[in-house]
Amino acid sequence: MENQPLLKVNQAGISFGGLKAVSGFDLEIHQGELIGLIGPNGAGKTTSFNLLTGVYVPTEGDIFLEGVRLNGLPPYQVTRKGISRTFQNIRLFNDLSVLDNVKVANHSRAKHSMLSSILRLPSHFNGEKEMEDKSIELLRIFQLEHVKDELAKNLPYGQQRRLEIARALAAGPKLLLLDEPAAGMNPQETHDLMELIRFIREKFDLTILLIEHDMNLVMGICERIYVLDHGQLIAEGLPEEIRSNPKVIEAYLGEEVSSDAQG
Amino acid sequence: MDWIQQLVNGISLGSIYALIALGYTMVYGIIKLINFAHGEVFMIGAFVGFYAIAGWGLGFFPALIIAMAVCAGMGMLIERVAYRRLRGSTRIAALITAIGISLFIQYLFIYFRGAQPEAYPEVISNQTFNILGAQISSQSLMILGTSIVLMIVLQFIVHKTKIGKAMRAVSHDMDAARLMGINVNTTISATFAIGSSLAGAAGVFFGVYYTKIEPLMGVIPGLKAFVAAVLGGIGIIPGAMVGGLVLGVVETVVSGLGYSLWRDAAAFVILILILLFKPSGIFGKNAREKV
Amino acid sequence: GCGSDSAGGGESGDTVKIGANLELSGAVASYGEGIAEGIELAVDEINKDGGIDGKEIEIVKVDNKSDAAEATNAAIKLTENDDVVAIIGSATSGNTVAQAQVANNSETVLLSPSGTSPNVTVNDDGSLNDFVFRTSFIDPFQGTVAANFAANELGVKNVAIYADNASDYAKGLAASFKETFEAAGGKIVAEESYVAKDTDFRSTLTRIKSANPEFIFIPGYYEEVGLIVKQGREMGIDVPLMGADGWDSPKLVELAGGDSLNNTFITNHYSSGDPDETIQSFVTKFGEKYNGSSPDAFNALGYDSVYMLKDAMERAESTSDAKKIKDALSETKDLTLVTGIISVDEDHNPIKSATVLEYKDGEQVFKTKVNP
Amino acid sequence: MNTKKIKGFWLFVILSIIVYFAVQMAANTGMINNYHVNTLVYICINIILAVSLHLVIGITGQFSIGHAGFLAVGAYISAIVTMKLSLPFPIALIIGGIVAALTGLIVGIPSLRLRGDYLAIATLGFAEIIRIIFLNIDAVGGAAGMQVTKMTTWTSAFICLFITVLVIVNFTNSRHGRACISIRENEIAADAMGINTTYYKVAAFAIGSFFAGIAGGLYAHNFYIIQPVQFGFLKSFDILIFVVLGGLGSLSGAVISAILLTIVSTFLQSYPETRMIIYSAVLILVMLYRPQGLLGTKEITDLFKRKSVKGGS
Amino acid sequence: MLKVDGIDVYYGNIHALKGVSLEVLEGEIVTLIGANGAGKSTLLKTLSGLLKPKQGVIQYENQSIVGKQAQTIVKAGISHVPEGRRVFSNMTVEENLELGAFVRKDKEVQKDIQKVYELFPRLFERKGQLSGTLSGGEQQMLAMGRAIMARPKLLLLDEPSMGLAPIMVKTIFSIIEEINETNGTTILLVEQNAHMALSIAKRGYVLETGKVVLTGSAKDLQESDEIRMAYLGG
Ligand SMILES: Nc1ncnc2c1ncn2[C@@H]1O[C@H](COP(=O)(O)OP(=O)(O)OP(=O)(O)O)[C@@H](O)[C@H]1O
Ligand SMILES: Nc1ncnc2c1ncn2[C@@H]1O[C@H](COP(=O)(O)OP(=O)(O)OP(=O)(O)O)[C@@H](O)[C@H]1O
Ligand SMILES: [Mg+2]
Ligand SMILES: [Mg+2]
Repeated sequence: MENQPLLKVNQAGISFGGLKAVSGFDLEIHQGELIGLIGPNGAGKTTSFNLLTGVYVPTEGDIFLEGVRLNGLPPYQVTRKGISRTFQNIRLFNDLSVLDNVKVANHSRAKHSMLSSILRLPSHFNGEKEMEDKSIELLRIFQLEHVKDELAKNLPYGQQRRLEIARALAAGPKLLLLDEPAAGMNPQETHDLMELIRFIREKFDLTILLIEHDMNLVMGICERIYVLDHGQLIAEGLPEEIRSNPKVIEAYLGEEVSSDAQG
Repeated sequence: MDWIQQLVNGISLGSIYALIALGYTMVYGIIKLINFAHGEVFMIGAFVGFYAIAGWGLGFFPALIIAMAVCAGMGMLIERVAYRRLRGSTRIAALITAIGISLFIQYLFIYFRGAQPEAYPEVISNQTFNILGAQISSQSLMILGTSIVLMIVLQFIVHKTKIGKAMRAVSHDMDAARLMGINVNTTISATFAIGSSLAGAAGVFFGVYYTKIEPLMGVIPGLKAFVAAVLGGIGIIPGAMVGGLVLGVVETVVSGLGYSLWRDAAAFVILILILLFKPSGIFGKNAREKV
Repeated sequence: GCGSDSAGGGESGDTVKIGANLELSGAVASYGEGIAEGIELAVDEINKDGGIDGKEIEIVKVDNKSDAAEATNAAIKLTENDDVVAIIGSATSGNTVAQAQVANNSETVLLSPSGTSPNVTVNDDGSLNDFVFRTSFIDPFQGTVAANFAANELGVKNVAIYADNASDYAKGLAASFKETFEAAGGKIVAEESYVAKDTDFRSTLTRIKSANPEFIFIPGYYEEVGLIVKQGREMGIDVPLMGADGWDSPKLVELAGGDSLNNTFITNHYSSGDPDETIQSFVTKFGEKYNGSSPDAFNALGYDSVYMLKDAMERAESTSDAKKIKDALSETKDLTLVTGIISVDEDHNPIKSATVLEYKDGEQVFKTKVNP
Repeated sequence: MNTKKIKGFWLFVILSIIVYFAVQMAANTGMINNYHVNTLVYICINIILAVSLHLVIGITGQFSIGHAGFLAVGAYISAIVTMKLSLPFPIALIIGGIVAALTGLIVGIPSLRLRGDYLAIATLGFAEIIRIIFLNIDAVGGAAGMQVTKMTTWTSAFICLFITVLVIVNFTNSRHGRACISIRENEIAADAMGINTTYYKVAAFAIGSFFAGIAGGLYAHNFYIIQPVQFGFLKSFDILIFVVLGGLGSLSGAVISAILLTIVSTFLQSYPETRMIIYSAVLILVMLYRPQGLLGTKEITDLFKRKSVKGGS
Repeated sequence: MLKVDGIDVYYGNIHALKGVSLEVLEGEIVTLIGANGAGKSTLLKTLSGLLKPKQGVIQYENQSIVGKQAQTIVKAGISHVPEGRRVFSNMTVEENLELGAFVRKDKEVQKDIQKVYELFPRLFERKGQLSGTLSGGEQQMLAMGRAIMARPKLLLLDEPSMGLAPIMVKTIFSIIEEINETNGTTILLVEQNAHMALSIAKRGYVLETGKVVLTGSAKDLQESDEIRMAYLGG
């Protein structure tokens, strides 16, 4: 049992109209790993996240989480099974407070019923209190407690990105998917983000799969890297292997990048 | 039941819906506003045509041109006064304003001339042909012909001319359109002018074909035209045409089968069924939000 | 706890306050407006002549948006806030029914100019609404007259009925027509409906045509009937058509066209071509006040409602005691109005004779008179 | 945090009791007449309608413009229960509400898959279908309508209003309400956070329909007659206007605008010629100069909060 | 060529630019760097007329362009490639390029389209494709090509490398240099990727919370310790 991968993707694919956005996608992630997914623009990275989270139903292949087949489950059930994500273009609940954003993600772990809330039974108060405590604790970890009553849309960009990760964690995932978490951040901010990702992995005993174009980040923290191009895997391996893989250099990195990234 | 006759009836009715829906869908396509006042512009067109014919003794075509011109002006005025300020606001705010404008025009009109109906004079003689046992009136042929021609013209304007390209650019992204040097206000005004002049034309045709016009005449056809536009895929010009015809034929067939009281219900049932199976209308692309 | 004090209402200074609860906006605004025009003409005349008992009439006009809830509200406002002694309204039976209980409870006279449904004055449970009256026929009467005319005068056997289903008036007429006509041995070969505000009737007409009726009864209002007649004739339906007072409007002729209207008949309260003095002076005065237009049935009924109240007040010798006025109203006898010589029966309905008219090249021509 | 909310709750209860008795006293002593009481009842009905639609549009973000359909169901069903089955009025109200909620489910389950304008037109269509069904049932009078005895009183209207507001406020301020709001804010993200969006959309729709049905029962038993024409799309627009004018997402906004507009509309009855012109002009001007609605997304209590903070410091 | 003096820009109550001044000379590449929310995009939007400054002067070729409509500014020769590309997604690549030349009345539009295709051969391959279906890098090329179609004298580029694959970033930057060299187009470049930006620019400005905090030649900035720490990742 120990050897069963947390996530196993078997020849998954999807087409839009005639376009095969992803095909023959294989992926195996074990408990506790931190994996990178890279590839040129339009390679199908975000689409593969959408497959994993039930936003799109794969037209071929299978997806298993801890041996349970996920194909065809709607996103909210996939989340309850243990995969949660952030979005390439931030999707916060803009007009909700920071705290409520996190509470929403706590939703499916709370038990109190609609009736108990409408009648304001004790179970409602207990349930809400518990949600609130848990959420505040998360915000504290992400250094967002001081802005908990702000509306999400009023946060600066960097805090919005962090809030999105906090929110995803509140859903209690085993596997966390991050789609370009460092997009639009400068090197310093990116550096802080790397620390944060490492930290939450330890703290929450998480498995993480992330998409990123910033090679400093990817090469810096990922243990293994998958490379997609035109919807297909072209390489898989350790950061050093990927960095020197000619196919990857041709399709994605460009010739001199190895020297640049060190700079 | 006389199938051919009913089909003819349905297409005549449907082409009126189509004519109104064309303008509707055009405006919607560009600024995504359900312009409830469209029905009232249609009403104004009918009355302007009426006054031109009955009051000033003009012929059909001059009356049609005047009505279209006045309605174009009305459309631009409505946009300028009521919608432009709301461009940055929620769409629902614009929708409520549109409902407000629609009521305002109706009752301003009633205030000045009363609610009683008016009868259109017969300006073009109406002949009836007998084809395959069905009676076809020359007027309904004319209306169908006009809608088809206008549809083609509109399609041409939107897809082939410079102003059409500007319209499409504005509809996708107003700020980016500005950066191309497109004058967004002018473009939207032009859209309203074209859409409203179509409504005006529809008003005159309606008056000639159905004779009766009254200040609240825009309400139901306005709603039906909206339904037709949604049915065809909102914002899509040929969709409005087809949606209008489908609606007309469905209504006629249901009445023809003796369920005239269920006619509107049937139209809505068809609409809902189409939306459920093809949520963006007959011609709409099922564009899912890209995640 | 109402009624006790409002019986003395209506007398503020030396005017007679009468409410008008009408459809001035919404779907049937044109009916309400027609009644209002008639009322205003009558009030002008009466006030110029020195009013009732020396008191001027003051009309408090309220709009009920063609909506029953608003009509109730408006009636409560008229009785409670404006203290009117009587209300004229509304154009449709439903909106009148909506105020009937308010009138009873607050002891205010309610006179409906054109609410023709029997349940305006007599409730569904058979009880009489003490304070509620009307100026118009009730539906069954006109339907009966039309059926007898078709069966006896025109001698037709197979007929179709094409009724406005959104109007209780038209439905009432259709029902009584059917009953009487079938009792007389006739056959209804097609029964179809339309809904007010429709403009395209061709599909149903096609259906009626294929049933081959010898005569079509079309109860409804002129706005739609005009189009039905026009479209029917265009489709080659040339059998006689018949309707009722709802057809009576000069607009009908404009909408349908004089030609199409040939070989059509209506039952009506009166004929505007009738040389009768009351009628002619009404038509003239109406034209003078409303720049040349000629009155329709709503105008005439609104006008008559005011005179019916005036007559009752004079006989009751009170312009303020609603109880006395309603007693006087229920004793109305042989009162000459534009829409006929009326007496009120025990169900508070006016008994008046109906006239059958035929359209000839756009003119109404007197055909027969039928007494109830 | 929680104690504050509890305080607010008791404040609401006490305030309601005061309002209720104040009106009751005024009516008993003749300070206000029947007309005023009737207007207040009408206001209660309109607030219930506004608040119930607020749950669907303002909270859950589902653009439904066919609310009059559920009003009609509640009105007719409750009228049948009292007039034909001779059951007591409170039972009629509840049955009316339940049938309206079931109708809400039937309408909501298929149509809530649609978005934006397509949802709007579908709900409008359903409402018209409901209306046409009543128009064609002769047992309820068809077009002529159905006579209904007046049973709605200030007390019954106020109790219904109180319960409606309480339930909707309690629902909104719970994890369930937050789930609905998250759907309004970003449906895709809500889904990704484990919210069963279909369930909550339909639930909000059904609850909204339930209270619209209750309002329908009060409505039917207040105006002596119900007719299908009363429940056309213009009625739906009236309710929609309450919600948008008050500020989408603001319950107190919906309440305030329902009160204001009912008063404005009633007041304008006496100016029949210009009534609708003024009404529509008010509507246009408010939207042009306050497109976010009277209160925006704020609640009236937020305004007090800010003031008291300022005053306190 | 462009001279900005003490402009203040607000979004409602938010004071986004506080007395910003800067200068761009003819033929230069000038870069503007700064953290998220510093106001870089706001500045570009103000220059191209999408936003109106509350105060301050903007001189373009010795004429004030404050308060001018965006379309007038485009005609005067300033093209803006907005953040996030903003291509007209339901229109084809070629239609997008044609729109870029919207303000032009001359007959050489077709010729210029060919020139853009030479610059971006990838766009030529996809000229009939709806631009919404292009990949991010392709869309960025399209956005730049579209801006060039207006024959601008001054090109404003807002984070052209955002979200692009490393190989695309390189391509885009070399194209920027090419545009500058072959057409002589002056370029004001906003970038997060300070390293790359400074490597092609002549001069740079650093913006922080709505204020210019540092300015100098690209070389100086690259060597400044503060910059290295904050924007070049040590
Ligand atoms: N809903 C959709 N409909 C049609 N095509 C789609 C859809 N979603 C994605 N695609 C297409 O699938 C391909 C892969 O897109 P995807 O967003 O997964 O790329 P990506 O690898 O995430 O790129 P980037 O790094 O630019 O984000 C693209 O060509 C895209 O246009
Ligand atoms: N439409 C808007 N409404 C309100 N505030 C805005 C708006 N756009 C930007 N802002 C605010 O103005 C400030 C400057 O934003 P701007 O987009 O110019 O930053 P930037 O430097 O371009 O950042 P980035 O690197 O994220 O693109 C930020 O605080 C931002 O929150
Ligand atoms: Mg992506
Ligand atoms: Mg920016």
